Amino acid sequence: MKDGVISKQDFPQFLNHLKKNAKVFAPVVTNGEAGFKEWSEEDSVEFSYSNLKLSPKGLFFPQTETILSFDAGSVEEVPSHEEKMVVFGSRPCDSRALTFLDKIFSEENKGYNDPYYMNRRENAVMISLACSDPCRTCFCSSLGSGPADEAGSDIVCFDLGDKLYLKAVTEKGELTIKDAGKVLSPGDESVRKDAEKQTAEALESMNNLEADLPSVKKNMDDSFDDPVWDRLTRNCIGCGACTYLCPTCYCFDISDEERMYKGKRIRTWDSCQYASFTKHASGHNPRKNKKERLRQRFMHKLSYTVENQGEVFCVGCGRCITQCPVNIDIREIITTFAEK
Amino acid sequence: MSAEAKNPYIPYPVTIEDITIENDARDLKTFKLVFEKPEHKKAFSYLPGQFAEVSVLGMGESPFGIASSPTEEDYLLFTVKLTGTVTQELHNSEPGRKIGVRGPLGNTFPWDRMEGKNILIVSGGFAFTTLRSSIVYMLDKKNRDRFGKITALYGARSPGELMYKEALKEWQEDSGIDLTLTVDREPEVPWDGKVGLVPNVLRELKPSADNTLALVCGPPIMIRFTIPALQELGFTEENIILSLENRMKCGIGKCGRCNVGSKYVCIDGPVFTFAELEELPAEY
Amino acid sequence: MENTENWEPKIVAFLCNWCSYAGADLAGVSRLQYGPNVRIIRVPCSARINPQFVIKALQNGADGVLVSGCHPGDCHYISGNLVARRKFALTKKLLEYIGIEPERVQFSWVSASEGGRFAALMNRVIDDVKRVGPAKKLVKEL
Amino acid sequence: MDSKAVGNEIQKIAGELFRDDKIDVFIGFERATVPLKSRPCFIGKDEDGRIENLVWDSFCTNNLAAFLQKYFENEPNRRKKREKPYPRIGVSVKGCDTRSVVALVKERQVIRENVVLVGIPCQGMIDRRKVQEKVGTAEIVSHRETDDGTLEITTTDGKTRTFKKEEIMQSACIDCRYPMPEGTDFLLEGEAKEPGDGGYGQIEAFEKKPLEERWAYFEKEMSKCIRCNACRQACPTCWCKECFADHTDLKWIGVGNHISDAMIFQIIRVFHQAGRCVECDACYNACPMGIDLRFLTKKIVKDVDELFQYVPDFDVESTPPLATFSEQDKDTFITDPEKG
Repeated sequence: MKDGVISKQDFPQFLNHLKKNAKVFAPVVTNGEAGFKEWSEEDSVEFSYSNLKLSPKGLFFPQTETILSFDAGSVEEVPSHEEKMVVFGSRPCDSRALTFLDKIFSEENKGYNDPYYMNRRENAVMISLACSDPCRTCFCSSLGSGPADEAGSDIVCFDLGDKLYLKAVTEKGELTIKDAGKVLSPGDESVRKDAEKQTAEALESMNNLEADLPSVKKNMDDSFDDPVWDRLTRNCIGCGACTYLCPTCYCFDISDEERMYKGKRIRTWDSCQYASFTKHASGHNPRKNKKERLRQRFMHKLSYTVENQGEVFCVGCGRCITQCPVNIDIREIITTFAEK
Repeated sequence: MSAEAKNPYIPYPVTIEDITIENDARDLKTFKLVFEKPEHKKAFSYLPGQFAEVSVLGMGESPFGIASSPTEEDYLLFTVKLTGTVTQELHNSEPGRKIGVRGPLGNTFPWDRMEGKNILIVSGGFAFTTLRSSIVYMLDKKNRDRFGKITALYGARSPGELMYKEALKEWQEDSGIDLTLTVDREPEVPWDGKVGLVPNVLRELKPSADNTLALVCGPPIMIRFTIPALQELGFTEENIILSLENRMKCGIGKCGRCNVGSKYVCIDGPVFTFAELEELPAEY
Repeated sequence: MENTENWEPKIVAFLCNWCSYAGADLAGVSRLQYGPNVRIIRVPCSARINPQFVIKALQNGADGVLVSGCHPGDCHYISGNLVARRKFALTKKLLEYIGIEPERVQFSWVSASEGGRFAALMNRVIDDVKRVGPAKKLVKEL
Repeated sequence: MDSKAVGNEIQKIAGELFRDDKIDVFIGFERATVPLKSRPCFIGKDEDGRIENLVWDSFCTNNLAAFLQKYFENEPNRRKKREKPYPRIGVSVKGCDTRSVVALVKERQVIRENVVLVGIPCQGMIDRRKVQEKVGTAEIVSHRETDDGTLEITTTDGKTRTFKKEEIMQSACIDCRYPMPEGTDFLLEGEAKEPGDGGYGQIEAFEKKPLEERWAYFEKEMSKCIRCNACRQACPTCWCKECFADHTDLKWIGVGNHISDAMIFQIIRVFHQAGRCVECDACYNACPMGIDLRFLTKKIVKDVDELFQYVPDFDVESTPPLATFSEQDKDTFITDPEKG
């Protein structure tokens, strides 16, 4: 079974079914804000968001996680994360972002496998919720993606008003739909058409940056010392909001927390926007000013990762645009270098 | 160890067997570490130029160039300058303390390219660590024939600041290497080495660039003035080999902070040719 | 550890070198009784106390924190404790405002000759903290 | 003067300042790329073409004083280390920005002679979050302000709605006691909004709540924190060269998002604002997670006023409250074992 349909009313049955074998995460409103939360029957799944404030990145790469613990000099490894997990309601852009993180954390990145992230990924099923109503700050379609992009998803779900259409896009997704055969009715031509139509309309409504990404990269590489960077970075206040909200930012710190010889080594999100990120113990700092740090952020996404991972590390979710306290807009950065 | 992939974040347990104070200022100490388990010792197979994360539980990890040579099979050496919390804790340690080592990490000096070549080593201050490793490695009986003439110039502020004093003495008597020592100013103690800054002494020594690779490690200011001197002597950009340092955490190309342009010092480096560095922004 | 009969609070006391620490010393020399729950940290002057010290102590699991210096007017450094008093007043109010029990963080003045006052103060603080139970807020379990 | 006229006036003054060689850079506001926002705008000496970007409207919320301090690096201790003279900066300021500049001047973080303050009688700024709350989940795509004090917004569904400015004004502005800048080098004509009463009634009401309820609220708010430091970076008077949270040699707090670390960071940050905070809500506006930081900053301002009769106003001469003391300061909070 490659696809299935379920009414919104019966949808909790589907989640309940999934819950038998896995932890189910879905967007739920807590404290007035929708965000991923472990779903239980009392929770009603939120469908009315365009983009969640925080992407599901943190489910695989938590902001703080223990990588080992120690007691009086002896090290104990953290048991590997083998728990099954289903994530429902990730936007396609956020799911696609995970495929980028995979390239960083998997063995294909110079032979080092990051067991914490990779184990969680391998044990998870991603059910993305295709976008019917993209935001004005969304620009996934300018980055070779779109409102129902399948990258990173196992199943893509379409919200068709009173019902949901689930379409498997990987073997894992197929198995999941097959396994839930009892609560799903099979998809038919009409829902498939509706889903296609919805996606086409959503795509139509999006603004396109019309930027040729390879030339953006080239122009950026050629303009490393260009004074344009002074102009583009002047109003940055140097917070890390953009990096922490970004679904593709993955930089981290490792530090020890200890009390009386007992403690743990933790990995935490870190931001290239902080001076301490690159400051040597000697006090020397290769990226001393915000200009260099912001340039690093954009060049990392639009040039370095293209070279190293073959991808522009931006999925066009627009979070950094809407949440930046001074409206530094990555779209402007892209178009600036597209035109150069 | 199991057959499955190793968790690259878990350090190997090691014991500090010996601690040597290297300089008069007493802020440089060399730690001799031995693995607790033979399989870890075996797994830790390295070549000069590489580094490792030295881990002090509760304080954290710091990357240091490996100062021992693979030919010194029973132990690892790290020379540590007192600067931050981890190094403070190490300096306060006594032999017998158990710590951790994660590695080996990074690339090596270009040993394939160095085969059959003359080798010039230029170093200043406490950046001499991986070059000590290289010299010991090349002078080993098994390896000496693989290289041509080996010339080394090593400088420090004063005689008391030169590291590895025992080894220096041995090398001065070794016909396999031509070692010159220099100090910045005329010292108050008896001194039969040179007096002068490394780049100046280098110009005076005029080592031949013919069929020669230059390995250069030192403080940024020394590097800045040594490179023109080498170029005057005829060394090409490809034949000048440098080792970079940047702030690191993971050491395995994931945490994202040690990059210089698109290159990560921990994975693509720390060893780069000057030609490679010329292509990169100066973010180091 | 729950609030059982056996539970004894951990109190961190920051005492200025010239008055309160000497007062504690006198209490000891005079064999005045006060609870064994106190870990004393000697500081040169109460003005050395950064509110961060107090909060850090709470994070690390102290059930109560006492800060004590010379009486106003008696500071060894003339006005250190007067500058400190402003910081303390704000700290006290802010911590109480966010919901930290006022019993947990206390400030006092004890002179070098007041051994009795020091012992009484300690017993008072220990009793206060015992009443509110083990600290949970701001505590970071490792 | 309507906002367009204010904008023109700012452009005129900035132009003249450049022409007369009085300044090297001007900091004002320009249109942002998203609705309900204007963003800080920097104009350098050779960028006179960009002067016409300068605007004034009800979205100029950032406190521009936050950008000044970094121009005066090495002040006051290592002034001689500088090779070139400090730049001269023109900046458009509201009441709150002006008071922050005064606080910075007092602490020798800004050299008053090097800044040209263009004061603007403040009519109060609009809180985009209040607007969004009224609109619900629909995305706002554009806004238009009229001179009679209404805001018209259009949402994705094509509907337009209008609001009276009073309904959607920032709480900081409603409460503001100092909307009219004083001591500025230029002061634009026009009326400022009626001064507010400070809004400390809210704080008094909170103080009266039961202890556990206060803690629960603090805990709920801080649980949202992602440690992005936007609050600190947006604040004009968070000027420490190295924040206590960034110390590595003496680790005050952990770097992760453990709630205890987030709480302590915020307590200390707010404490450091004693005598400095002008209640501009820059921190609250910058927070991507929408944490109510107002209830903390207003508390510290209220306590400083009550205990030490100090308000960070326009007076450059008064001594900051924690840099001084009075023998009359109250001892009421002191534990006296001899009393009950």
